[in-house]
Amino acid sequence: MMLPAWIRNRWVIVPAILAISIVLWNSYVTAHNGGLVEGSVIDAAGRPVPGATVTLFERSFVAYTSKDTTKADDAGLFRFTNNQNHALQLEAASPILGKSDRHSIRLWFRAQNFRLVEPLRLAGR
Amino acid sequence: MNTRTRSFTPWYQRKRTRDIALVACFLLPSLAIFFLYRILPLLWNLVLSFEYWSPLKPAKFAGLDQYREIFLEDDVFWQSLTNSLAFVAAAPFAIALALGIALLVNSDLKGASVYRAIVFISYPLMSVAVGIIWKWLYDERGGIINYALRSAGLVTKPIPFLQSFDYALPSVIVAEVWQVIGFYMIILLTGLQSVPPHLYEAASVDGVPRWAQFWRITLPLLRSSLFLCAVIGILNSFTSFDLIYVMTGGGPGHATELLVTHIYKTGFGQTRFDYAAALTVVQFILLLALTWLANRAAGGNAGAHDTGRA
Amino acid sequence: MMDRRKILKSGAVVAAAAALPMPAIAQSPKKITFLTWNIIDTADIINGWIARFTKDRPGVEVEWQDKKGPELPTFYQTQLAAGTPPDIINTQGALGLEYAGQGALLDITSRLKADAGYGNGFNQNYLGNWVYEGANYMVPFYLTKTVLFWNKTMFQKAGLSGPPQSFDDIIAYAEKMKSADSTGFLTLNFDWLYWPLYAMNGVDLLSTDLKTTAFNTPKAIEVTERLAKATESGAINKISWTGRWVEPNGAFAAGNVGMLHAHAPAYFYVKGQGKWVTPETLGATHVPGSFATPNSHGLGISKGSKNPDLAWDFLKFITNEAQIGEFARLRKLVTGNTAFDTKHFAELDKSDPFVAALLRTQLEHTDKMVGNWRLGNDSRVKEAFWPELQNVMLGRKDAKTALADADKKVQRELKRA
Amino acid sequence: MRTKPLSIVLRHGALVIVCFIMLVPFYWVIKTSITNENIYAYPPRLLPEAPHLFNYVDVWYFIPFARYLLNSVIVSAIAVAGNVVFNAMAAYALTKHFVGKQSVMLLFLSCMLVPFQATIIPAYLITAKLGLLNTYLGLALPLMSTIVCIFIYKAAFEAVPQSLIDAARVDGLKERQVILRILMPLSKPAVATNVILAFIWSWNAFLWPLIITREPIMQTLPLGLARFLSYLEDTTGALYAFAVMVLAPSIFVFLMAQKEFIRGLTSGATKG
Repeated sequence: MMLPAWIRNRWVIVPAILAISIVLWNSYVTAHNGGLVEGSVIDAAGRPVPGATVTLFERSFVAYTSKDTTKADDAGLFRFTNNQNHALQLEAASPILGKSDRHSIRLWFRAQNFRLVEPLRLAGR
Repeated sequence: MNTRTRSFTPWYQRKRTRDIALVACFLLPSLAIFFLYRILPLLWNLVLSFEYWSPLKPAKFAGLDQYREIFLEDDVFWQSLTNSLAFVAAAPFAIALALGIALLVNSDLKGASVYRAIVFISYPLMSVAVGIIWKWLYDERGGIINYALRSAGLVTKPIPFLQSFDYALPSVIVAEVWQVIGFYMIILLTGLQSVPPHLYEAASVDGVPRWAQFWRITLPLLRSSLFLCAVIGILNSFTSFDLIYVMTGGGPGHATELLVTHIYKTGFGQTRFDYAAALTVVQFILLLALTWLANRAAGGNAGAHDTGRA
Repeated sequence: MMDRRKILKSGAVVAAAAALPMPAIAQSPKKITFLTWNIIDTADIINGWIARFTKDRPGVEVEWQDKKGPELPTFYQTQLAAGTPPDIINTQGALGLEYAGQGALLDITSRLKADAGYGNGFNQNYLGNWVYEGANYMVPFYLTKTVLFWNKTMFQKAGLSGPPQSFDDIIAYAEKMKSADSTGFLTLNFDWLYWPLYAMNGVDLLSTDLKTTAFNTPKAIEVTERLAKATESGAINKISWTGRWVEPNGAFAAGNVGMLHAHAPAYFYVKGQGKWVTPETLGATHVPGSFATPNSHGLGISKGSKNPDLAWDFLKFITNEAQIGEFARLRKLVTGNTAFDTKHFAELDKSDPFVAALLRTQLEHTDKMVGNWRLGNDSRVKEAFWPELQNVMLGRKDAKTALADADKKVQRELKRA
Repeated sequence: MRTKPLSIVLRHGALVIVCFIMLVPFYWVIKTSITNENIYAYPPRLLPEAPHLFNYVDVWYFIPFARYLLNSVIVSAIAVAGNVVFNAMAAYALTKHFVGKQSVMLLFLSCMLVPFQATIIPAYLITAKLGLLNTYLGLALPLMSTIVCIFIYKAAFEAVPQSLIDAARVDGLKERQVILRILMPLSKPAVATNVILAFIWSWNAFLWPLIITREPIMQTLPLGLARFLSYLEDTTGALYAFAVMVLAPSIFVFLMAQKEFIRGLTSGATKG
């Protein structure tokens, strides 16, 4: 079916595309901004480290300030549920195995649900 | 002008008064805006330039003292004047370059409109952003210009473009020309397209070589476009405040100080509004003279303004 | 060109223009404005202060404005001319004194005397920086003064054991450390930060009564020539005389400059840029003779403020330990509030000993502060002096004529004040 | 004109070089905005290393970008609307003949020469008197009429054949309708030129918004950029990401209305 002429005019098409993409993006954002950050902690040999304390750092303008800490469960998994920022750092530590290096995470929008792919490794430093 | 007959109806019914009333009310909004934001401030500056005044002290009459200080004691004024005139002197080169590009784009090349868009794309940009970009291009360590020069072996140590007394001004002029050249090209392009083609055919039939055609046909007919570019060039050179403010802040020393940045610094940096007002008046008169000169050079008529059907 | 009718018309307009200068915008009785200098990054802290301040003061409203360094004077002057200056203003360096000299700031000497406990809580030398013609105009917000940072690795490589003890040492050490792409010494140059180099040679800009110049002396010419020659030879990095903040600190952070003469905040910039910066590789100490130019931030009240008492109350509230402490801990600053600073340094001794030592230097030898003449037209004197000195340092003028020209110009500025 | 293949190749070559010079700055800014390398490292890498778009996310949250964008759009909309209406009216008046026409034109010309930076204090005082401080109208007012556009319109209106106007007047159209029905539709390119020029100058205004806005939420994009420049001077990609995000709307508007813009200038500036 032939669209009426004014629809094909670029002054209508381009703004329409823009509006649709904005709406789609915002709906995706609202569906995925629970503030969830999950991951796991392993030791140098790859075994999960239950009970390791994991600290979540949040970036204000310049410095990273620590926001929250949690404990890994028996399977070495940990979960934060109140992240409101878009630039984070994760650091795992346990009294015997020492600290892991700070793994920095960049999210696409604030409080985006995020699942850490490769686990935090306690290098015994 | 057409002749006006004398008629005996009361003044308010006469056609001429109704015309004037119509003209007045149509001119009113624009005139009001210019009056409020250009004329009144200019007069405010004029009045202030004859007084000593700072925001909290009452004004005292100062006669020509401010002007005496500008011309006799203020060497930053002379430096910024020469810098501004250097900007103006750069305008003809930019216009010539733009004419070259316009001639290239004007021909029946396939992608002409793409080239035209690319060259023009830099004009609508924010000069604050252009300043940041060019300040970064000129950077000694991370800038691409120094990198290109060094890898081409033209130079051993990086040139501190924006920090050296002799390179700073040319560098800023190049950045300003980079932004404005698209606009000149468009104006000249439209001038070229309004030259009637039959003139070229007649000339080529008579065996007139191409460069002669350009010299005798194209150039004379481009006079009004060239005048418009010249006026815009003069205005730009005196008002490219943002570019200087972001790129060099007038530094090093006063090497890239323009009249307008000097006015801004004395006015707000040193809280001397009376002195800045006097500088403004001097700049206004200078601009008036320059435009009048450009107008004379472009053959008397006000170029793009007064060729109505009168 | 201007025909008769046009001149008549513009004459009428001039009368209108003169009647226009002072429009008054009615400020609601209980509202004050707080104008700060480029600290937008601490927005949540400052909004916290305002919330706490207005919580137990019903009907009071605080409008917070933050402007970038170069734009704050523009905004403040325009507000001043319009008769609606912000009630509290935070300025850097000598700008506060300029506004005091202009009659824009409120004299708070009586308020300080009435509340002696508050006034004496501050470091008196820093408080003295904002005394103009015997009257106090500002209280310290956060304080800095110049120190000498030195690149320990470069010092060891050049066989130098410790920081320079005299001006000759500075020049000699710089000569020793210079090489193809490294330089020995670099200083910041805005707001008289380079002046300790002259002070340690007994040269002062003005006489003690600030009425006449005192820098056109053979000693000053000799010092200027030595600095210019060292810049020529590459011992002193040329950016000292052309850069402002990013260029000099960036150059030192690149790791090939022996010494950096700057005020304490430069450390955080250099640490952010330079991966090599650790307590073992970077030292911070006083310049020879412990002279230093302060570049502190002060808080003052505009004389045109409609609620001076409320403004003074807010001023005391934010410089109180509970509020200023948050700000100082986040940005690791010296507040001049002696009680808080000692506590803050003790905390830092554990978390960041280097910063603790660095911040302590800001409160040592505060009696030897230079480059802080109490001038009402500081920026004009600076505009008259600095370009001439820059010409010498960049080899465009010899020291003798440059200082003579500068002398003439500075005299004129002093006469005009 | 017979065009030899060699001259075509030469012309294309020259134009490619010119376009390369015009596009290098854009490439360089975009490249820096998508990497996190230390911008002071020498030699600078020509190709972006480990590119990522997170700098744009940082910019969106550090400075209230959405709010600044909204402010800029509203101010530009008011300025463009004002421009189109006022300039057309003024230009139409100038096509008429009246006693003071020459001096009015001179007045307009001299207004062009008044440097805006020098008129800040009086302009601020006037806006304060009008009570428009910190308002969108106050931000847009000085930009609501531009002289170049008035003359572009004047030329476009004079290009319309007089017979058409007389015919319309015979049909009993009042002045306003003459403009709306006849003159404006015929000089659509001039309108496009006016829209683009007004948009460019109002979108890029930097000093005026700095003075007139009191609250940070009322600021426009250039102020956000200048603020960013001062605060995080040394950030690697973030500043340049902001610069790219600020440039995009101007380029977008130009590319959208490019055809009309060029035609507007053709019929306008030069013939007049």
